[in-house]
Amino acid sequence: MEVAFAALIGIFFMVAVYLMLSPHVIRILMGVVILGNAVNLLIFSNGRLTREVPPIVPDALVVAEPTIANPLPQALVLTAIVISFSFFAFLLTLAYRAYQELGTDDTDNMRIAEPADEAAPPTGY
Amino acid sequence: MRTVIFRTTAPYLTSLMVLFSIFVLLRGHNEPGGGFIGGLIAASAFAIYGVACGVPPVRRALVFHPMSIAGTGLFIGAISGIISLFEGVPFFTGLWVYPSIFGVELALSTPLVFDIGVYLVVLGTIASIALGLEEREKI
Amino acid sequence: MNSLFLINILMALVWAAVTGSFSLPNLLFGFALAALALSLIREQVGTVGYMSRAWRVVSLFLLFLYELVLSAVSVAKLVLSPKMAINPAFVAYPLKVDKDFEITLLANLITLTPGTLSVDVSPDRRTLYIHAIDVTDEDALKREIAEGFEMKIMEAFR
Amino acid sequence: MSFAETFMKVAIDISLATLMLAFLLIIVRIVRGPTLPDRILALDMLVAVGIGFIAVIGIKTGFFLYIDVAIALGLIGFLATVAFARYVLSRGATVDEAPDPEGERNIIALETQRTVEKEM
Amino acid sequence: MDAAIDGTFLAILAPFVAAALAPFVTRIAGHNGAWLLALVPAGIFVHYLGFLGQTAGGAGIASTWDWWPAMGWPLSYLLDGLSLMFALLISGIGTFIVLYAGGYMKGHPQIGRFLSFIFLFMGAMQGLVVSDNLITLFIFWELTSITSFLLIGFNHKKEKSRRAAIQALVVTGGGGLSLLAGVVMVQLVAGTSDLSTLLTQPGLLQTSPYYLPILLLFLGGAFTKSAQFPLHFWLPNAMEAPTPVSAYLHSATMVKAGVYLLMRMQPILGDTIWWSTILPIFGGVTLIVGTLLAVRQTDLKLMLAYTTVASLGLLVMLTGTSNEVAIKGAVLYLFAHSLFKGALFMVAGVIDHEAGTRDVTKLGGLRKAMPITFFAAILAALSMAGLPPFIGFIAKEELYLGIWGTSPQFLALTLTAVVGNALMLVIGFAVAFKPFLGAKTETPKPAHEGPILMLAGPVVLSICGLASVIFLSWTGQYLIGPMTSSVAGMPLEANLHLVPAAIKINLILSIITVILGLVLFARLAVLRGAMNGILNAIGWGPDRGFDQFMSGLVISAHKVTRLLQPGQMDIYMKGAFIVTAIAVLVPMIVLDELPAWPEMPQMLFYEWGVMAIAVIGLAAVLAAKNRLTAIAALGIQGFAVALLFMLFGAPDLSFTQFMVETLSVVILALVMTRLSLYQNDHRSPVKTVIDGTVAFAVGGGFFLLLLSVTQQPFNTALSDFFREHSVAIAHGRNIVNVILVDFRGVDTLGEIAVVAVAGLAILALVRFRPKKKLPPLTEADAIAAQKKEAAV
Amino acid sequence: MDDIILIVSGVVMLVGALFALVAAIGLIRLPDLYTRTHAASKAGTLGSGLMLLALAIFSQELDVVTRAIAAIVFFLLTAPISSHLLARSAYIVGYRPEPTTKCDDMADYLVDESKQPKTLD
Amino acid sequence: MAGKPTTPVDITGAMVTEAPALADWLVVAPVIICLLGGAFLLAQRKNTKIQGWTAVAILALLVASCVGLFVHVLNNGTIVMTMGRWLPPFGISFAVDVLSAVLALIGAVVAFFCAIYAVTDIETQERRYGFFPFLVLLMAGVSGAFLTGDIFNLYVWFEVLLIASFGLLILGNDKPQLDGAVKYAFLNLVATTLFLIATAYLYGLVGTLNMADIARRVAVLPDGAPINTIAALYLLAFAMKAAAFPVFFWLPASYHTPRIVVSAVFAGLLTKVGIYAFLRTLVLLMPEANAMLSDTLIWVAIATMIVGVLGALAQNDIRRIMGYLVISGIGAMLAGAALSTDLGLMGAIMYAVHSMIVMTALYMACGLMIRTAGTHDLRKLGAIYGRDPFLAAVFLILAFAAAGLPPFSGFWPKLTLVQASLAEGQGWLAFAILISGFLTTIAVGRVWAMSFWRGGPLGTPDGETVDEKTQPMVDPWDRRGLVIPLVGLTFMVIALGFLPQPFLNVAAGSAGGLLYQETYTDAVLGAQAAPGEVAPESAASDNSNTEGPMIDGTDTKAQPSGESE
Ligand code: NA
Ligand code: NA
Repeated sequence: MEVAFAALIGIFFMVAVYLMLSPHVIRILMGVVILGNAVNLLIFSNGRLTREVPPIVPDALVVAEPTIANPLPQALVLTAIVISFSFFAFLLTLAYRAYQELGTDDTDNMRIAEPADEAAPPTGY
Repeated sequence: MRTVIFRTTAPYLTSLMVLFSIFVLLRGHNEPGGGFIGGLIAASAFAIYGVACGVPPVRRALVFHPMSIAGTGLFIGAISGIISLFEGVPFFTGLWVYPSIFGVELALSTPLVFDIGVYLVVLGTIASIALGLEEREKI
Repeated sequence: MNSLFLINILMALVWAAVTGSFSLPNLLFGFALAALALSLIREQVGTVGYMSRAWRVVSLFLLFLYELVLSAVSVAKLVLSPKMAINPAFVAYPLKVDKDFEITLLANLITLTPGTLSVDVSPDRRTLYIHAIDVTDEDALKREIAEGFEMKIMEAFR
Repeated sequence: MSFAETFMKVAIDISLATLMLAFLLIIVRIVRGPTLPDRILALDMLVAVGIGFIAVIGIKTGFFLYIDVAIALGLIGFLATVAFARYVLSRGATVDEAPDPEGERNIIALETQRTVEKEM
Repeated sequence: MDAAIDGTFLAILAPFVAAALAPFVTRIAGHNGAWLLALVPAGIFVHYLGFLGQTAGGAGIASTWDWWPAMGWPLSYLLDGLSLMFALLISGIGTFIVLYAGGYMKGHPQIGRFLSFIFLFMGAMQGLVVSDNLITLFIFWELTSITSFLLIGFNHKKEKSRRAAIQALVVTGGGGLSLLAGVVMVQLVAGTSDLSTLLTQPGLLQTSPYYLPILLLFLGGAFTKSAQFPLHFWLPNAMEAPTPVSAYLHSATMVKAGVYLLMRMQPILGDTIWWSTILPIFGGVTLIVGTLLAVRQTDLKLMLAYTTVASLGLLVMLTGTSNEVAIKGAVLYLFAHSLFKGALFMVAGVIDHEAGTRDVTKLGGLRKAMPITFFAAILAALSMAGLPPFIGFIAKEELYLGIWGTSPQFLALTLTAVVGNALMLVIGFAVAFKPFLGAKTETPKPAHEGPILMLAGPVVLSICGLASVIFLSWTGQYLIGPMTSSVAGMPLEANLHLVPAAIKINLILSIITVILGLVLFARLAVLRGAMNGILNAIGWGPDRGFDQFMSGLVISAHKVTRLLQPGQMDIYMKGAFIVTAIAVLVPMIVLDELPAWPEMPQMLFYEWGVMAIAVIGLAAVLAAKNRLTAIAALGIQGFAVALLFMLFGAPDLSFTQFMVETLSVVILALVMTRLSLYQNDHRSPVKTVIDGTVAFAVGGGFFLLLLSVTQQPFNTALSDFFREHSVAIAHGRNIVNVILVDFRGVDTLGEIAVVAVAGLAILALVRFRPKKKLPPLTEADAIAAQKKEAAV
Repeated sequence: MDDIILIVSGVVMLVGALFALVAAIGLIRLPDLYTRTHAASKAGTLGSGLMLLALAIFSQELDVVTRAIAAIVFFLLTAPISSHLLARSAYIVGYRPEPTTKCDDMADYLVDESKQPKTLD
Repeated sequence: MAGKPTTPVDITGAMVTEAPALADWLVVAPVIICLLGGAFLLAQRKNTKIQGWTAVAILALLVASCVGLFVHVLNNGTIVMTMGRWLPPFGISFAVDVLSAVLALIGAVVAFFCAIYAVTDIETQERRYGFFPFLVLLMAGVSGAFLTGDIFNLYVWFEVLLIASFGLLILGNDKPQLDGAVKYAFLNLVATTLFLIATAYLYGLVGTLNMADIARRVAVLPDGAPINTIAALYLLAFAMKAAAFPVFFWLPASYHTPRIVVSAVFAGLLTKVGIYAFLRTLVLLMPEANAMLSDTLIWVAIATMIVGVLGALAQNDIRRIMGYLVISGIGAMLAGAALSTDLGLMGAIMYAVHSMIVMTALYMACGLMIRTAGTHDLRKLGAIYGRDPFLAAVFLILAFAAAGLPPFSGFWPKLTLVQASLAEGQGWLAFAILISGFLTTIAVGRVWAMSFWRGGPLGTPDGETVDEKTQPMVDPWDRRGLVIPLVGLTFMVIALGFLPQPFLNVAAGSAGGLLYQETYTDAVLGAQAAPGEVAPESAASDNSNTEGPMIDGTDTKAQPSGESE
């Protein structure tokens, strides 16, 4: 199963990176979302995969069967999901505000902080 | 979006969702759920309320500014970890008490308090974002 | 206030159902939570006085379900028929009911009944705009609604 | 294995296959559009079928806790559709969809947008 | 070595204390505060005088003061003939410089700051010469560069001053770094950086395989500081500084730090083929170039400055011979030079101060107006010219003796020395006689004698040049002899005689020098014209090269920076991901960490189906013709991921993923309401291929790495622990939630902090109103506003 | 008894899945947004509702049943609202139905809309 | 909800049974103080009047707790507290050695002075939209990152400080800010995501997240386990966080855009956390992989130093000059880290401490310069020497310190790094360190000469100064509020220059802590072997590693986790 997941994750990363290489902020943001999913799947797979059995201890037991899915990566992914969601929300708002203020969503045209025609500093003393 | 149909239904949907969110929060320790998902559901509830009835009713419903709710949640979350200081155990040690109310034993614990903090943070933050974006639009 | 209390109790029951425990403490807790949840939306529910006849809601709901099944089956027939001959139309239905709640209910019922879909209510609340998927006689449709759901709603809530 | 159990197993597999097919068709609609509301409708459908899928998996595995996921999905799906509808309203039918030849015929004058803006 | 504080440490600290006090003293006492402040260097001078007896035998006194045990860097000093001579020069000349500065800067609003800098320098220079530890020496070395920077740029509103200051800082600072590397290498090779220890191990460094780099690094420091050709140019430019600075730093003391360093290292680095080749060549060339360039000048200070360059060249040349007699000559010359050059600079300053110009062509006949100055000038010039009975003469005698016949190239060295000294005579006479003799010329200011503060220095120093000859045996025994011993690294005596016992080659060379000098002096105008012609023909010099270096540095830095930081984010992203691909693929391939060929996965049909949905979603995102399609497609892949989580036993994840993914898509769409965007992701075919390749490499790398990792055995200790204790101790059946709120609750605590902060940041983004940019409020605005108010 | 439960829930599940498929087919085959909405809101809702019901029956656990019912109720409440909101928005901003649709009654819908005073809150 | 347990449970196999000493709470105190304080400020967001001084008070408390922690660590060696009482490696351990303690302390001090500066510099609207909560929560992230002993928890703290930095960066919503923020945010997101990816793989390989446990398990990995690849990923992630060549883009793109005090905070803290994480992860946890990568890293360090300072020479905006100087300094730290010898690590750590202080102070000084001259453009600056000689002196000290000139704080790390590189025969590295110092001298000397000495904007005739009346007024009270923190930091710069011995000793202790892995692992996990693995060779020789470059009192005792004195 890990192989299939690895391939799927590879595709996720590929698409994410390709989108993030776009100069358009909205595409980059989509890349960020996919990147987040890729990473979540990556963490999940690194804890090794188990089919179907959730890491919840049944009422009858005190110690869960060893067949349960590995709970730790799930907790890590949960944390990561929440964090990446917060970041996504921020980035999206940032892109929106940048678009409003700078009049573009094309990062190639965002040249206020680093102007394209910046002169060399004075060479005198 | 404030059609008669939606406006009439939305408050009930909202309160049902808030109820469900608290349910998800409280039993997260034993079944899927917890503070984060609960908070998200609650925030979604208020988002629906806001879309249907406008922002001001949501603000009035929440009483406090959503970011203050989030701040309080964070405060509660951190406090739940420090309680263990007074028990002489390390930070964030889960402490449980079982008070009996009306003859029924309740399990109260610092993890639960912490999860409530998580709930409030998520609720406050998402609500703040949604309301902020919503209000911005009108300006 | 009366109706709110009822709703509150209803919601406490829902809570008990959802949590799967009808013990007294859980009911009380559910009641408290429902009160809290209701207090959040106090502005909107303050004016609603129709929920006092809660049981009618349940009976209407059953009707609702029944119509839904019929409706789904008719959609299925339509979609699976090879030719799929349809005559869609927008219909402006003049409303007799004028209370928000009644309008809402009617609109939702219409959506879930065969072939019709509520699109909007005019801002003066006198017209319900309906999309019908296969209509040959608009007046017949209007009559059907007027004598069917609308009548039943008026019976139930007046 | 009793007949009922065998029946259940087969029913589950058929259901899953049916749902997969449904997913596929819905995705086709999402991708093809042609209009934004069509896509939104299809996403709404995707959620609905997803709820069914979760229920079937719940039956297959015997883990009924998945029903909570289904409920949450229902809630959030509703929110999504509401939000998208709102988006459609505030955004209007823009040239965004022009590249889809099929969509063009559905796009009429943009004057209506003014109406929309007033309503917002 | 003892560890207690003694008087020398107080002497080292004293100038720094004086630096702190100087502004207060001058605020109270004005320029006459210099009298009080001069007591500090005078006291230091007296303190060092007391050591003369102890070092006379060639002995060195070393001491360490751990002034704040376990906190401060311990101070240690080494007093021997060499350091003592320098310490005496620094404090002695320093005394008169302080007085002189008091007169020179009279009425200047920043006289206190000026004196403060002078004292800072004095402290640094003194510390440099008495330091026993090479690192301490280096610290003081750099401190002299810094104070020199401040002093040269003292007239900071002039661009020339600023340029000269930066130039000095760049050249000497750069040399300092070379020295630092040298010091560290010595430390590594010898295991110590204490001179007192190093000096007991002669031969250790010379035989080390690292000798040549060490030597070159030390020379880098010494040659820049002591202005050896072709790095000499900063020194004449430093004449932009007020004259007390020129007299003190740039003739008598700081520029000799390089010579000091060479002399100090002579026993441990000297007497090798490299040493005695490089030093004489650089020194000799510097001597000739310096004097020739001096001839060209008409500015008194510049003339002196170039001869200083020349003299430093001479000293380096002599030190490079590693020959005791030549070293003795060098020591004598160093001593003499400090006296006469200090005096002459001060004379030049007095003339400038009182007559308003330093241009030698505009000066003449001042002897009546400034008799005392004239007297001091003559004494100093005669010493400089190497005429008896001045110390300059003695020095010249010794150095000719030292050069002649002591090395294979002695003829070249001798010729160099003779020509150089002759030209030095020319300049000395030009400075000392031209302004005073002849007809009185009109000067910008009506010239009169300078104040006593300014005259004390030149008079005393020039008289010293004579007195040291009068007490020649004392001079030899207590000053020259010990210092020569230190430099040569062996006990030597200096028997000096004014009247040579026999007519030797050196006397003949001296006579030739004087005659040649006098001839050239008579032809000075011609000589000057010729030099001007030659230099104009060359057109380029290291000084202009410095400007080219600086502007070239800035311009090329600008170009490099523009190349590496082009301002476009897609390039930054591409860079980041290319490096990512390299970071994953290269080690995996090079270090053989690739996975084994995997087995075919065993998956159920609907699992494949859900994966296929994910892939279709991704493909749809990429293929989307417009962004709305892309966003909808984004929903598909998120949905599929949530289903995958569900299928593989992660209901909580599935739960959260559904909610978060839906919310993401919703917010994305909502925010897009406000953006009317272009639709297509246009990339040129080339860019598509490049981006695609990068994306493929990154994705492929992560795929391979995941395979490789999952093919390794897995440690389940943590998961087993959670499984076992979740219910029993943590009272929770949902192990994931127990991990989140208990086992790893701190993660979640941080996570909610992230959520809350993100919320606030978004609020700030949405709500914060950018200020209208107002021009800053100025005093003029305020006055205007006040007037307005008054009018109302 | 268990067998009956199994068969009943299996059948309900199958029917639900088929309704979901029908809805999806409708989504593909029907000509415009408004007609597709019919398919989604009716067959789709019923389909997922039935599958949840199947789960409820299959589980035989009270809390699962009550939750399943709660979920079904919620879907039934929300499905008409979402289709109403979507269809309304689409119509208002100008997504027109397929050409054969009769729109006579809608002639003054939008005009009315703009003339009406706001009736919000 | 699970009911009350009916039978008592034996917790000895799962939990620490001894109570932690009260002093051990200092390990988490910095994080708790910042989180509680940040939460309070967040809840009181609109009460803008109290925000400033409350934040100062919170950060003063933070400084106090960090001082306490530092002293505690110096006296008692590595201090460990595992959260939730769980036995390490199962809970999240905070493990504080000298390195962590000293960086946390300096970070706290820097933030404290920045808060004082901000009280004057930050206006009401910025306060309302969360400057002080951002700052305090940033410190929660920074402190957490320095103190935690768990790799995933480190990631979480990284994110905390990153999101807080986003908040600080955009506060103001000016055009350049938003432009800079877009680049900063996306590129930093990539960096932290790489960190998370590397951590995911590492977890997949060793199955644990506790750093000490990781160290033990990495040491016994079978051949073919892709640890070097993972190390390379970590290297890249931290190089990006630290703004090393060739992935420093985000820093020059953004550091000049926010409020100056924000730049000051960033310059002091952000990149250094990257360096710290690099040291902690690569040097301590995977020394062998680090050795494999060291040749690459040396060239990265050289390029970073040189490119950084060239960038500084190429700018007109003094804030951007400072940004590039930060990068150049990162190169120096990487140089030490690449060598990974006693001396090299000492140099890197000292440089980090020095750079935290001096770069923050330089940005503060730039803020004052901008207020005084009304511009940040090198072509328009001038004549500040006459108007504010004190500022001139302070700036010069800081500038020379940044260039590594004695007798200021920058000299000792530079000396140590030169010693370290020459001792390893890395002549080119030493050369690059010295050249970058040389070029830095030129860069800062030019800035000083032009902004302070020159009589006015470029082209002002010799001897003239601009009319002071046309220059902006700096309110004397404002100036006081801004100068006090600046002086505080400058005093530290001078003190570290003159009193290097403790500086050297602490750096030696920190370096020793990184080089002697067992000291750390034993302190966290106790001296027993990693579960299921062979016993580490040094299990018996807990106290034997004092021959390292450690100062008195820092040789750590093998300390079973959570055990009190
Ligand atoms: Na993520
Ligand atoms: Na969480």
